[in-house]
Amino acid sequence: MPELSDYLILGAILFSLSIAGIFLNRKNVIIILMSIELMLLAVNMNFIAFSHFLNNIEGQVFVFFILTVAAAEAAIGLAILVVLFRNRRSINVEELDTLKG
Amino acid sequence: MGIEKFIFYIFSVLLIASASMVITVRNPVKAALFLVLAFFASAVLWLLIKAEFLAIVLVLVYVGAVMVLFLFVVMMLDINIERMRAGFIRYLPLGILVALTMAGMLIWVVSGDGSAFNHSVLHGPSYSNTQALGLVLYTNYVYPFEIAAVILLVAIIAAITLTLRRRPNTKHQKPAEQIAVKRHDRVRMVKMKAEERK
Amino acid sequence: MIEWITSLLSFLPSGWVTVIIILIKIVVIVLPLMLAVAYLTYAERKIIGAMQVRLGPTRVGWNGSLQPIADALKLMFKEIIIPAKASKFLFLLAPLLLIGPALAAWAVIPFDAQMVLANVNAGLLYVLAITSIGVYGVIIAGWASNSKYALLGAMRSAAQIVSYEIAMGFALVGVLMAAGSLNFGDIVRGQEGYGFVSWYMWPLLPLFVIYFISGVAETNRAPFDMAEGESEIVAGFHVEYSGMPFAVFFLAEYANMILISALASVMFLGGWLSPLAGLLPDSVFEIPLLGPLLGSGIHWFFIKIAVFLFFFLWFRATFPRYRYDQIMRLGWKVFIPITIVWLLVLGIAILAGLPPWFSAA
Amino acid sequence: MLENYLPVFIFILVGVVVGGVMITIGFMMGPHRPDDEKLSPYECGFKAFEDARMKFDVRYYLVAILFIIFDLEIAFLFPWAVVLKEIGMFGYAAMVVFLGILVVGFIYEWKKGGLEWE
Repeated sequence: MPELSDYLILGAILFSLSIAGIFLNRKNVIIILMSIELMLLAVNMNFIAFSHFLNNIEGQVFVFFILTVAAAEAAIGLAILVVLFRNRRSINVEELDTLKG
Repeated sequence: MGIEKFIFYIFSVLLIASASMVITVRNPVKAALFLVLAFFASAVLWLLIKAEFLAIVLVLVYVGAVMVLFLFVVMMLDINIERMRAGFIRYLPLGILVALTMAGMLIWVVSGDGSAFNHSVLHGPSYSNTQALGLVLYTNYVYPFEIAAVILLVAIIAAITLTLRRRPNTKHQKPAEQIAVKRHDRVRMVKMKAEERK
Repeated sequence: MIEWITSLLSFLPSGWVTVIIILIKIVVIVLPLMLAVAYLTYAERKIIGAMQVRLGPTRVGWNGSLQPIADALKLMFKEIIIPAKASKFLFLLAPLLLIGPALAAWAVIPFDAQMVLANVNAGLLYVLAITSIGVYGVIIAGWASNSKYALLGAMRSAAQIVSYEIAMGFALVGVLMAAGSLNFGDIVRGQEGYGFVSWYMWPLLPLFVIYFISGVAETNRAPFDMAEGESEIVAGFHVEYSGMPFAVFFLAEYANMILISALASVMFLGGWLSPLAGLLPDSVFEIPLLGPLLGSGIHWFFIKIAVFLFFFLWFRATFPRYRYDQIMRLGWKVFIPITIVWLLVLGIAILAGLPPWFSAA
Repeated sequence: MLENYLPVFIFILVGVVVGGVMITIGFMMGPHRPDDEKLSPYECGFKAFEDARMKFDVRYYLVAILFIIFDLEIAFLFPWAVVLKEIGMFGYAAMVVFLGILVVGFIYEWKKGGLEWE
């Protein structure tokens, strides 16, 4: 069986990759949203690993809530994106500075 | 090496590879498809440690719904890929540096002998992960559960107010009115004398 | 049988033997399924022909009975055209994403009290998850073709599939509440008792009807074949496909029809259970020949599937095509409210222990 | 539990392989005589004058977004349905509140015309 640390290391690598993703694609909102999904996936990975190895189901309850919130976040994020694209013809982060004083 | 460990490594590699593709690939459609692959790989990994319900929910909700929306968006907004890529090379060293530091620190913290923490128990064949989850979710966690409903409600309302724009002059079918129509609403019987042929 | 194969393969490591036996079982499921798909197309042409006072295929074989084989061979020798500006890999991946789930869902379906490939605890959830992957085939096919009509058809089909999946999911929750288990075997066993009276189709009647209609809509079959509409517009998301990739789409559609029918009979009509078991005295089932025929068994499962498939064909021959706004209205404004209300009603019935379905608990 | 999922996993692979084999057969058996006209995307007799990847009615996005939310709702219903007999009236009331909150959203959507297609 894989150990707890195996899962935690996997989670750590995944989390770092998604941070790198935000750095590398800092103009593309869609990829940034995807990176956030990956980040939450890494967090969930840890929760589930702890839940299993500590034999405590509550970790999985938390993952369920994280999934819910993340899905709602993605839904609203993409809704904003669609409206944004319709109004500005672009989803480049750098062009979204209308509110800047 | 046991078969479980073997499966773990295969799908971990798949997960990390597809996650790297998500953040580096040029075409956002392909990025979305790689993200789907990443979700699949993690579903298998979760299944491996008996989180049966969540593994399938991950596929159901994320692969089946969230990524469909992502695909809708990236396919239908014809995004100028080249301009979005500007700055990729410039931020590459910084990105790698941050990621490596982060990964290094996290791995340093979590690695080590994890066997001390292994309290996992073997469940019998009648054990249902879904049932165990349900018994906790709707009793001890009933308030977070209702808050989840509120979050979803907010999401519905936000999505509608953001995207929905009524177009004037559109015509709808109203079945109730159609069914309620009586003959005398539509047909007028006219009595008239036969006309003479000219 | 299985012991014999195991002894035959004893020179291999035990892990391999398990995998080979699983593979053999899968082949035993998939091959008849493929054959059933082929002859479903034949049945469709014959039955709809009869309904429209035509003959249907008559030339190839006796009464045209080899027609599906001829069709398959024809499709094999057709050129595979990949449009010039299409994304080649995704273009060929799309049909696989449709056929894969349509076949893989069979893994958890029980054919008989013992005959199930994977006795998974979360079987119902698995089926819902795996069938929701099919929509990728549609979207990717439309997008990868780089053709306007394909893309339009894909968007329409995808939105339609997604809408009806919600109603379908709610209907499945109803089954789950009644059975209290996600395992298909347990769901069927929960319907034992007084023959057909104990089947879940009675307490879940609205959900049963909605499930089946949603299934018709999910498979993009008439009268919900708006996206395809072969007599009005071009063929929807697979307009650019030809030859074998097209055949795979076709196969997936029919395999999905059989899958929906099988699921409906497992969840609402008691799968392999005989409609008479528990109603007739036990001595009837001990009569040679007739007894096993009347008693529960795999043949009842197939009969039930055949009945549902007949409904699929009957719908196609009978109903005029829905308009797109009507399809969406039916899914969102009719089915979803009904299912939500019925789930709450069902909850009360279950907590009150309504006999004969829920009294055992 | 894992033993139960092995056949499922193999079946998924077999399903995809079956499709792959069929397409490969098609490639081996069928002729290959491409020409420009044959490879052009389907149009009603005229040349395609723009890229097919166009903008779509925002309503399609709305359907997809609402689908996510209802899918989550179904995901929450699943464990509830399994344990309904154990958690009894309390669990039932919890779900009534949950569904009640979401039905408010559904009614809002209905009244706003989010379900109308024209």
